[in-house]
Amino acid sequence: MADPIRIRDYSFESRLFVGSGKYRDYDEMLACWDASGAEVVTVAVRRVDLNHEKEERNLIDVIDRERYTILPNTAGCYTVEDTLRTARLSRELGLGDLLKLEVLADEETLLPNAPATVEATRQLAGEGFCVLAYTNDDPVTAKALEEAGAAAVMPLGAPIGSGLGILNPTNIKIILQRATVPIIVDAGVGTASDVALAMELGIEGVLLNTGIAKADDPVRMASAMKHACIAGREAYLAGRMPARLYASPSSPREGRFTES
Amino acid sequence: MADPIRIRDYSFESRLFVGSGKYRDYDEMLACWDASGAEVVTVAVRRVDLNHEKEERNLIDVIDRERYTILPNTAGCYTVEDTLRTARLSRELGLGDLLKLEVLADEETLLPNAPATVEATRQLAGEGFCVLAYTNDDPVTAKALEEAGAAAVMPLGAPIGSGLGILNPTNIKIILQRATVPIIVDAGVGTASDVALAMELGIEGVLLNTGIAKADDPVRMASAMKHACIAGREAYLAGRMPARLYASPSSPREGRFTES
Amino acid sequence: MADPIRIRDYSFESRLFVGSGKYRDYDEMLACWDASGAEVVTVAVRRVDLNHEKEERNLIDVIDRERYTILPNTAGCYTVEDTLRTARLSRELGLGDLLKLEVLADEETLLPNAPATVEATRQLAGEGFCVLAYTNDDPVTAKALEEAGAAAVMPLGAPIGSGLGILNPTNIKIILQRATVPIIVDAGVGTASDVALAMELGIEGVLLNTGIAKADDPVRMASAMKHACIAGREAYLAGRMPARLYASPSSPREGRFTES
Amino acid sequence: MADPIRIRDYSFESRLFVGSGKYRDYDEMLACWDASGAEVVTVAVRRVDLNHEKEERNLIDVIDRERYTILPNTAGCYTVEDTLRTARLSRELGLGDLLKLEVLADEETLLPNAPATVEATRQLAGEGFCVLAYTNDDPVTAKALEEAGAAAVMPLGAPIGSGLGILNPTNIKIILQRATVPIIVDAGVGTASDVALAMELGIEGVLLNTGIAKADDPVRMASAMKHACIAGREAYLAGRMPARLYASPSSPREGRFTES
Amino acid sequence: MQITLNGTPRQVAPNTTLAELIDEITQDRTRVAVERNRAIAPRAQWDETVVADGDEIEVVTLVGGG
Amino acid sequence: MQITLNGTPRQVAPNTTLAELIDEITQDRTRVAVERNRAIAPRAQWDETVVADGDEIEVVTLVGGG
Amino acid sequence: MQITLNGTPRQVAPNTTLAELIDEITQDRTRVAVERNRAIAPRAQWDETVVADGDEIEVVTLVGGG
Amino acid sequence: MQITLNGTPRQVAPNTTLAELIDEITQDRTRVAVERNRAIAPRAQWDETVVADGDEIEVVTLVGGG
Repeated sequence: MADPIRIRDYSFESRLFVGSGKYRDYDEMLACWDASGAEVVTVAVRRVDLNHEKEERNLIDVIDRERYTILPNTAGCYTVEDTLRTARLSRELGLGDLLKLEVLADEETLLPNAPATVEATRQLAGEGFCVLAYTNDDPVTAKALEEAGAAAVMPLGAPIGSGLGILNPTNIKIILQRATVPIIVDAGVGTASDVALAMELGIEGVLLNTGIAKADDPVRMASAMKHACIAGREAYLAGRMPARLYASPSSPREGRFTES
Repeated sequence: MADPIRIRDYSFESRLFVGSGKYRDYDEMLACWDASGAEVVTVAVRRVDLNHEKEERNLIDVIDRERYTILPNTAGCYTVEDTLRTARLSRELGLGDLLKLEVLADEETLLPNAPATVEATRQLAGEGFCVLAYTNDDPVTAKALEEAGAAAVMPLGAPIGSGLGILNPTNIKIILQRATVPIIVDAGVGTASDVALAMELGIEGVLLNTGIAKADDPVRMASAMKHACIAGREAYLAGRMPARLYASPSSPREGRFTES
Repeated sequence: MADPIRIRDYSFESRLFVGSGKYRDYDEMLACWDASGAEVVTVAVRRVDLNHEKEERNLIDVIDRERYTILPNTAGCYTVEDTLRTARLSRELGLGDLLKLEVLADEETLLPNAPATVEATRQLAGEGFCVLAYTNDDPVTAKALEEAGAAAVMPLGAPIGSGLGILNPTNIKIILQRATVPIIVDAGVGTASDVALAMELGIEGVLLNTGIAKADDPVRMASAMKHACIAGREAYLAGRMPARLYASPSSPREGRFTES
Repeated sequence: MADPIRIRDYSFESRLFVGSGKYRDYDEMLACWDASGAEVVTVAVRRVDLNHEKEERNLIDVIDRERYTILPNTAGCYTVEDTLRTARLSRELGLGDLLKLEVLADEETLLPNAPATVEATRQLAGEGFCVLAYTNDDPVTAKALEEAGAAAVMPLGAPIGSGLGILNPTNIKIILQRATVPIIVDAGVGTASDVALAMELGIEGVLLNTGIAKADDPVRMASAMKHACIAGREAYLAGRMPARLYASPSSPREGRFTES
Repeated sequence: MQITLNGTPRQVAPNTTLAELIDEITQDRTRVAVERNRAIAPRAQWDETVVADGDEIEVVTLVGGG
Repeated sequence: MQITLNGTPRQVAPNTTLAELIDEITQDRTRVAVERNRAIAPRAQWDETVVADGDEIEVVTLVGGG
Repeated sequence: MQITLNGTPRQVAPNTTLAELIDEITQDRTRVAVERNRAIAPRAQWDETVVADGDEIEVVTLVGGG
Repeated sequence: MQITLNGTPRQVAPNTTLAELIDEITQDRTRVAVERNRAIAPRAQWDETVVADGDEIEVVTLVGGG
């Protein structure tokens, strides 16, 4: 029952993509990745710290490139130009053509700037990037990103770091009805049932970071997220029973020896 | 990380209990049980069909007793007396002392008759049964069942066969706050996320039948339910991140080389 | 468009019943009653305070009996016997045969004791009371109360004083489908939209106290509740538009002079 | 307790704005307007029908301009240019400077094209229009519209004509926290409780059409909407009681004569 | 002679009627209802009912409630 | 001699034991449990229990249920 | 001479003014607004504006909408 | 000669190459990517690229992010 997620030429067995931020240390991060079953991990691009670089263990050294595909993001970019620069630097780092493109609107909400995201997607897709575009849940924007060349569209479930879950499943459904590229929910997921619910909508995958990293027990939550992702996917594929007001017995009415 | 559910002297690794009703045939049922990871399976007690018994393969012959613990129910009982008779017959069948006790109120809604359930629990607990009492989600009834000697209390998520999920998580929470016996949600679960949500409330297990048997692909849904049960349990144990309106970046603010 | 609620021989234009508890003083209470448009007000029966009675203004003196119909409750009763005694005393006070019957299970949750409520209803209905029975939202209990002689059944929306709204609209719907006496939601209502939602289900009325008395501005909230009750009732009677995923233009497609 | 909604120099007692589309005839429309209490009514601009114009009663003749303020919309526009043309024609019709600006993305979803809406708002605000900008519920777009000169921002509750209510109250809350112009929810409202819920969030008003026009009894629903709008507004101003798991008695614990 | 009035022990003179007892504690008889030894004491019988030693009397009235 | 077996009238020969009756309707005794006149008929007593005229016998087994 | 009026070809006599054209299609000028070649044709200029060959004229009015 | 390195003024000797500059701040060239005056400075050209006065150089690496 192999059921990989495919994005352009990439193919992954696990539909859960996880981040590398907010962990106590690399060991915790690696233990969570292992427990999550993820094959794709997001990273950010930042200035080398001129004061401390030589001492630190670098994230690049920590990641087993045989096991994990790196998905660099453009977190922290608020303009199209900064996003383009960040993307190009990430490619120069030898991380390949995959890109989690995000252009944020402001530091207060960390919500995406949709038109700038469309514009950056158009340019970077043109430069050969495999763009996974983080966006809001507006179906019109999702379609525009697809038309601009996004390899996958990643609407948020809720604001980054909020843990509120999938605030508007209806919008995700509308996006799915019209999509021709994979839809991955990115951001807002707070706990396992959020992942299961999201996957049951029929999306292709879930990307999350804070939900694992800021749980009381991140490793256990990573395992929870892994199972939830599988659960939601399989439930979607299995086709759920119809809901109705009430009621249908699971045990047969025939053969009862009792009177009533 | 062994984390078994314990009910009196019983202990099970899997927190998902599944039924044996509504399947196309025994082969489908067994495949679903296997996929679900369940160790406890519910069965019903009915009159031998005088016309067909000799030909049929009997459910008893089908169940691997080494692998599965049988939990006979009193489905189809609408009075205390019928419930007692059914329970005693199930024990006479050599199925042990475990009992899913249900006293229903009417065939239209299949909702439990709470006071009759309390009375039957009192009597059967007194007769040495290990009573898992199916009931509505009224916290007062749950407490009364516990006081009547129930080994576990099994509030419904929604009416039997409805697939509506957990209609009133608040009541389940109140039940949990006051419970001293395991709380297992029984009935109403329609899809995987329902199981995950239920387990995240902190209940000890989920019992379901229709959600698997009436999915388009029951075996796949059984697997989905298995993963959802693990996911919800682990998320509960892991302790989820706090939710908030917005927003917290997963990537660091420091070290950005971009201007804004 | 007169549309009174009828309970036995009683008939009221307003479907909002309000309480007399938790107000700062009688003046605030009377102002709220006026703003709420209520015609039925609930009161409790308590021991005369031997130390202070002669000084105080008594609630009986405060209520304009021409304007308001008094609905005494049996709040604070935890046994059938205490409930019967309280009911009989309330009748002896000259308050007529109306009774909000409540038998609570415990002081912690203030949830109703359903079987005791049924028993008390049977007895008091037999003594000629017009019993409005406060209960949980279990459809089986609601039916039993009706059969025991209740003139109206009053399921809770949520626990008393919780302000959580209608936790389980599905149960209210099932109750309504089978009811032959008026269904009034009592308890749990926190704000105006809770009342509107409840009334849209098709119930006959709403009884509330804390939602008004503990608002920051009780008089204004009383007015809000009045309008919400009318709104919900009229929306129910009007028959809402069907919901659908999307979308239908309110402006005509024909006659557009623009190009696209 | 006058509490008008103010948009630039306009001020209206009623916070409910209603449409003129989808009615059976003008008489029904006018009866609904009367029942709704609305002071602002939306209209569309369309080509004169060359075949039928002379016979028909024109909408302009039907509207009592003393009573109703006309809010022309740009419904049916899918480009910035068409929107500008429509706006200018509406002003040429002598309808003043008020404008419900909408630039839609496609006929399938009727969802707004957010960047085009911002651009059209900028131009028309510059031409002196008092722009009420219809948009999605993205907080970033709402802020951009405000900065582009919108006099009010009108996020949708759900897609036009869907009747799904307020799909994402969290987004509306974020919009409200940052807004300096009135926020009016436009589109998606299906029944009275939707209006009450929306207003309780703290928005300034609600604009709706289909919810009234396509109810089984539009006039009664118009009345329901009027009351719901008042209810939600007053509940917001009154400040609701805090919600909690359970429970607080409305009747005093003191003075009980009963034993328990 | 001692009775229990509203849960509190109270000394009353012999031959005290319910009516007299009630007048001691409230100025308006219509505001209260009375239970004597867990049975209703009907208003019409207050004048003729003599309180007995050990009686448990409850005198109740209305208060605010929901 | 007539009994009621699983709700249906049935003729049985005099002196028929429960064990004999059960063997008529099932090939594996371990699969069934028996109630005679609303009381459990324990498996160990089937051989010695003679069915009486008018007996109401229920023979039950397991079936699928939830 | 041919123009396009509300998207439909239409023959008009030479020297026809906008005002005359509008009067042909509506009995109340105040009900309509006019666009000529995608620019507003202000009401005050209708009398003096002569329709030219190939003009695209839009005459609009109010209709119900939400 | 002064440049701006990662937003901070820095003195460098004339004729310093990018490769030399990078080696000063990191021990593993493969860990970093470089931008010079807002354009990518390809790794292959570091050895031959001489830093100019006023250059704005960004040297970046990977960090944790979501």
